[in-house]
Amino acid sequence: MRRVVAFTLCAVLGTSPAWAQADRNYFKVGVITSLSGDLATGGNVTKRGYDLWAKAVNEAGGIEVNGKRYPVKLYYADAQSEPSQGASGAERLATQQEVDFVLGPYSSGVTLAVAPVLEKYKIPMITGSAESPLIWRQKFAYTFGTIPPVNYTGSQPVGALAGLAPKPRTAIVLGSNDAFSKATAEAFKTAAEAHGIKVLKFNIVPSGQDLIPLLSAAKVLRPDVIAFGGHDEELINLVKALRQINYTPKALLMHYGVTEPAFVEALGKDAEEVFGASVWTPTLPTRGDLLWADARAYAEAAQKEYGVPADYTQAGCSAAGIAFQAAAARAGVTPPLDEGEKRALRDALEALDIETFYGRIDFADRGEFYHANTGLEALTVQIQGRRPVITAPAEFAEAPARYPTTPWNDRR
Amino acid sequence: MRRSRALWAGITAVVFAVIPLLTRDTFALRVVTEAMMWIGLAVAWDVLGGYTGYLNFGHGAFFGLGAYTTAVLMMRGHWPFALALAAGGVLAGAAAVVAGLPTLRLKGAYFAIATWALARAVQQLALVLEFTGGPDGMRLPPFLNPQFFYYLMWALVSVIFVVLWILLEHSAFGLKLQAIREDEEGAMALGLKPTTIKIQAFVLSTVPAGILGGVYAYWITFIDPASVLGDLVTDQSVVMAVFGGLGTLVGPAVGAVLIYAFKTFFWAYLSEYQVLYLIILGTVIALSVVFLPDGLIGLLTGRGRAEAPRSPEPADENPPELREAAP
Amino acid sequence: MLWQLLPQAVLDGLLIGGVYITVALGFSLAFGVKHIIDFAVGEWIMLGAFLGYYLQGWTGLDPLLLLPVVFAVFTAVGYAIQPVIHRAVSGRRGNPVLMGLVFTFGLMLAIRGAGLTVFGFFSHSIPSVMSARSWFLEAGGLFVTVPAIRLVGFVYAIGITAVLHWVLRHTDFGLAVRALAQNRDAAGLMGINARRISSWVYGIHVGVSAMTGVVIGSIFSISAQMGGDYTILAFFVVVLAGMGYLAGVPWAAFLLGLVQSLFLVYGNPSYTLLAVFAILYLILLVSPRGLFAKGV
Amino acid sequence: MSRELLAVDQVSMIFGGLRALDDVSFSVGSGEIVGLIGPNGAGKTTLFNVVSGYCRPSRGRVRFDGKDVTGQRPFHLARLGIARTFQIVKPFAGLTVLENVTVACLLHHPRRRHARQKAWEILEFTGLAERAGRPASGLTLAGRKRLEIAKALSLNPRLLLLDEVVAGLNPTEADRTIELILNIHRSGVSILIVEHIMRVIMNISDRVAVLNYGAKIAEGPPQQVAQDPGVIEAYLGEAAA
Repeated sequence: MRRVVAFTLCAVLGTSPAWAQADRNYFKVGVITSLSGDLATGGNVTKRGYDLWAKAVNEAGGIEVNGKRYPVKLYYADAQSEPSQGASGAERLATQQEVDFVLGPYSSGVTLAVAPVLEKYKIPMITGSAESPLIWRQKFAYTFGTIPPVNYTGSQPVGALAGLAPKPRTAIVLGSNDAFSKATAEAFKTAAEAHGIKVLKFNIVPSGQDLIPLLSAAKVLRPDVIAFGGHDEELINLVKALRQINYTPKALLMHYGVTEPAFVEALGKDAEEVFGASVWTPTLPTRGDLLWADARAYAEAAQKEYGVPADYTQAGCSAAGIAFQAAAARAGVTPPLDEGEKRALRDALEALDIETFYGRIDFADRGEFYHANTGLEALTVQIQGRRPVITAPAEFAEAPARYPTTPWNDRR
Repeated sequence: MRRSRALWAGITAVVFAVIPLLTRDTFALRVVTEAMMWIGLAVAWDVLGGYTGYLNFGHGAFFGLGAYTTAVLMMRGHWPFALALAAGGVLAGAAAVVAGLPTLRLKGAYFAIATWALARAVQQLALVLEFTGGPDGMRLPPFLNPQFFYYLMWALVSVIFVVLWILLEHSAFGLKLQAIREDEEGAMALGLKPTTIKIQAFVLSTVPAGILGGVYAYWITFIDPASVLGDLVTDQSVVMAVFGGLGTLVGPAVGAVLIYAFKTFFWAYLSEYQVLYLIILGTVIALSVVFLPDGLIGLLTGRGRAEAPRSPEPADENPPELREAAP
Repeated sequence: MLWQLLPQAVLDGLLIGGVYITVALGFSLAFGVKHIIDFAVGEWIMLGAFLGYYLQGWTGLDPLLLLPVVFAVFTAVGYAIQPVIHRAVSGRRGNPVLMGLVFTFGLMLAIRGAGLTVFGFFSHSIPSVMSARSWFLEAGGLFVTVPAIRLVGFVYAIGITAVLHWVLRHTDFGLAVRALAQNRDAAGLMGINARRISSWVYGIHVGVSAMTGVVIGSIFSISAQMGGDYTILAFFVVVLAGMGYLAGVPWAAFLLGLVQSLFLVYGNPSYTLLAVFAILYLILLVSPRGLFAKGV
Repeated sequence: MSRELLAVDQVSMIFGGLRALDDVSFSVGSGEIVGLIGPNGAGKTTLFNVVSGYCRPSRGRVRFDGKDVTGQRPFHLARLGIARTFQIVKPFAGLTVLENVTVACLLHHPRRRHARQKAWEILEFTGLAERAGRPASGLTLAGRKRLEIAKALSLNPRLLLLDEVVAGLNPTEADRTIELILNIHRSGVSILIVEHIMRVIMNISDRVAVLNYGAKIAEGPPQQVAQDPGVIEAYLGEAAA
C-alpha cells in the first residue's frame, strides 16, 4: 500500500514537464469538452466542430497573423460532464500545456466551473455550445460564446407563429426541469405573452416524467400551441404522448432538439411539421471570409469528414475557432502569447464583428448577453420532408410554414 | 504491526503536507486534493457499509447536502465559509437521523433501496426549490487558491481518518458495529441497541461526506443538482470501498487512490474509449465481489487466507435474512 | 371543469401503473426467491428494448409480436448469469444480500457502459401500429381518451401477472419456487434442485423485464441511459408492495401511477416526484414492510 | 425455595392461529438451577424468547427480581441481568474469539481496553483462552457453544438462560460443559436450562418444569417429574410418532 501511494505520488508529480516555450511557432489551443458522462453526445459534437476547424486551418497553413502563418495544435481535456473535472482540465491546460486560448465546454454547468479558472490565468475562452443565459449574467471577462442564449433564440419562433394565420390565441408551455429546458420554456412563455398569445398553462415538470395525464388535461383546454422545452428523449416522448391521446395542436413548438437527426429517425411522419428553433442550418444563406465560403460549403466539408450532417452546435464550435482566428489576426498576436497578448486577444474578441459561414459573429460587450454572440438572427425551423427547413424570418425562409399542423391521423 | 502502521500513516501525512512546497504545479495539487477528497468519502462510506454492513446507496445525497448548505449559507446568508462548512456537516448528520429512523430498523435490503431513493429525493428537492437555484445551480465566490484547498482537504481528511481510526479500531464503538453487522439478534442479547448504534454509525458516516461536499462547493465554485447530487459520488465511493476492502479503513483509502488514479489516467490518455470506463468500473466491482470478497487489502495483508472457512455447513443456501424472517 | 378531468386522470394513472407492474414483477419474484436486489433491472429493460428495436427494424414486424422472442433470449441470459450471482452471494463474506447488491450494482454499471458503447447516446422509438390508435369515450358529460398502446401495455401487464400467478399456484415448478422461497433447507430435503429453480427464477425475471422494455419502447422512447429511471420505479413499487410480496405489486404500482397522475393534474407538476418520495417515506415510517405489511 | 428471581405468570404466546405457549406459569428462585424440558415444538425456545425479550407475550406477565419486565427489549433485560445463549449458535463470525467476548464485556466495561482485560478472564474461566486470537468462524461446534456461554457470562448475569448448550457434543465435551455450568452456578448465578439430554437435566437441576404443546404439564424435583405419568406419556408419544 505504501508503495502504491509512493508510486501514485511520483506519477502525479512527474507529469509536470517543463515545456520549451521560447520560440514556438504554432498556437496551443485548449479544448475542454465532455467526451464522456451524461453529456457525451453533445460533447462529442462540439469536439467534431473544433477538430474540423483545426484541420481546415492547418490545411490552409495556419492562422495568418501579420502575413505569417501559424498552425494550431489542439490539447484536449475531458470534462466528463462534471464541473469539477472541467475545472481540473482547465487548470492543466493553463499550467502544464500553457495554452494560448481555449475552446470551451459543452454544458453551462461545466462552463461556469471552468470560467473562473481561466479568468485567473487570463486565458480567453469561446464556448461553441453552452447556451444558458446564466453564463452571461456572470460577466466573465475572458469567456465568450458563439451560440446565443436560449432566451435570445427561443422568442423568435414564438413571434413567427404569432404572425401566422389564423393567429394562435392560446398556448400551453411545458418544460423539463433542467437548466436548458427550463430557460427555454420560460423564453417561450415570455415571448408568447409579449405576442398576445394567452398562456393557459405553464408547468415545469421533473425530467423524464410521463406527461400523458398533464397532456390529457391540457387537451380539454384546446390550446392552439403546445410549446415544450426539453431534450431529445423528452421531445420524442411528448410527440408520442400527443399522438396517443390524438391531439394535434395548430402548432407544436420545441427548441433545437427537432433539428437532431434522432428526432426524425425516431418519429418518422409524426415528426413532420413540428416547429423548432435554431441559429444555423446547412441551407442558411451566409457568406464567410475565413475557411468556408458559406453554410453549404461547411456542411459538405463536415459531411465528408464525419459522414453525418452538421448541426448548429457543431457549426457554432467551428465558428468559435474562426472567431479566435480573426481576433488573433486583428490583435496581431503571435505564439506563444504572453499575458499582454492574451489581453489584446480578448479585447479583439470583444471588438470583433465578422461574417462567417455560420453567420455574423458579434459578441455583446454589455447587458444581459455580455460576451454572447448577438450577431446572429434566430431562426424558426419546421420539419418538412424529414428535414428541418427554415420558415422564418422571411429573408432566410426556404419554405412557408405549414400551418395549422396536419392532424396526426391525416398523415400518410 | 500496529506501531509500524501508525508510523507509515504518519510518514504519509508528512509527505502530503510537504507536497505543495515541492511543486508549483497547480494541476498536480488539484489532482491530489481531489484524490484526498475521495479517500475521505470512501472511508466515511465504509463506516456504515463495511463496519456495520448497511450499504448506503445515497452517499452522494449527503455530500450534496453539505455542498448546498455551504453554498446557500455563504451566498444567501453571508455566513463565513468555516461556519457554513460546519453547518453542512451538521445538516448531513441530521438528515442521516431522519432517513435512518424508518429504514435502519429494517434489514439492509430496505436500507439500500431507501437510501438510493433518498438520493433522488434530495436531488428533486434541489431542482424545485428557489433558494438552491433549481436546475441552474449556484455559483460561489471564486477563491482560487490551490494551496488553501489542498491543505484544507489534507487537514480534514486526516482528521476524518484519525477520528474514524480511533472510534472504529481502538474504541468500543467499532466492535459494537461489527457485532451488529455479524448478528444483530445476538448483539441485542449482549445489551447492544442496534437501531441506536446504527444511526450513530450513519451519522458518523455522513457528517464527513457533508463537510467534504462543502469544501467541494467552495473549491469548484459551481454546484448544480446534476454534479453534486448525481450518482457519481455514491457510485465511486461504493466501488472504491468494495474494491479496496470492506470493513477496514486502509482498504477504502487504497481503493480510492487506485481508482481515482486509474480514472485520471484513463481520461487523460484514453478518452477515445470513453464509455469503456463504465464497463471497466462495473466489471471490477462485480468481479471483486466474486474473487476478492475482502478487497485488495485482503489480498495484500493475507487476511483472506488466514480466515478459516466460514462454517462447517455448505456456505451455500439460506441467507440469514430468510432464517430470521421466521418468527 | 376540474371534476370532469377526474375520470381521465384516474384512467391515466391506472394505465401508467400497469406499466410499472411489469417493471417490478420480475424484480419482486427474484427478491422473494433468491433475496437478490437486482440493481440491473433497469438495464435488462434497456437491453430488451434495444433487442426489440433492432428486431423490429430487421423483420418489420410489430414489436408486440416480438415479445416472445425477446422473452426467450433474455430468459436464457438470466438463466446463464444466475450461477455467477450465486457464486457472488455465497462467498466467504457473510451477508449474501449485500454482496448480491454490490454485484448487481457492478453489473448495472457494466451493462450501461456496454449499452452506451454499442447503441450510442441517441434516443429511439419502437413503432407499433397500436401507438397510432386511441378511443374517445363519452357518457353523461364525462369523457376519456384511451390510448391503444397504453391499453395494450396494461393488458400485457395484467396478463403477465396472471400467468405468473397461475404458474406459481398451479404447477409443480411453481410449488418448487414457493417451497424455495419459504425455506431453502426444506426445499432441498424435498428433492428440489435449488440451483436449477433459482436459475429459472432469475431467468424469468430477466425475461419479463426485457419484454417490458419492448412495451416501454413502444409507449415512450428508448436510450442506453434509460435504465436508471426504471430501476428506481421497480424499487418504489417493490418497497411499497412489501419486498418479495408478489401479490402486492399490482396495487403498489397502481397507487404509484395514480399518485403521479392526480398530482400532475391537480397538484403542482414540479413536485410530482417529490410527492411520490414523500409518500414512500411516510409509508416506510408507518408500515416498514410495505402497504400490506407482508414484506420479507 | 429461596427468594424468587424470575417469575413467569400465566404467559400465552399465539402465532397466527398457533398457540405456542398456553398459560404457562413457573419461577426460578435465586441460586436455583431449573431445567426446562419437553418434546420438540413444546414451546421451550419460545418461552426463552419471551423471557429474554425477543418476543412479547400475547398474554401474561414476566417479572424479574420483583419488577415487571414484560415486553422489555433484549438489551434492557441484558442490563438488568438476564443473559441467554442461542440454540442455533451464531458467533460474530468475522470477529476473533477474544473480540466476540469483548463485545459482551462492553456492557459493564464501556472502555474497549478494560473490556478486553475482562474478556481474557472470561476466556480463562471458560477454557477458550488458547483460541482467543482465532476467528470465531473457525471454532468447532463445542467451541462455539462454549463461546456462547462465555459471551452470556460476560454480562455478569444474575439469571442465565442456556438453550441446548450440551446437545450435539461428544461425552467428554459434554462433561466439560456441565462442569462449566456448575462452576457458573457456584459463583452465584441462577440458571434456567433447556436441554434435550435427560441425563444432564436430571443431574444438575434443582427443579424441572415440563412443557408439552405449549402448556406446562408438570413441575417438581427431577426424580418426581421423571415418574409423572403425563410426562412419560408425552415423551413416549413422541417416541411412538
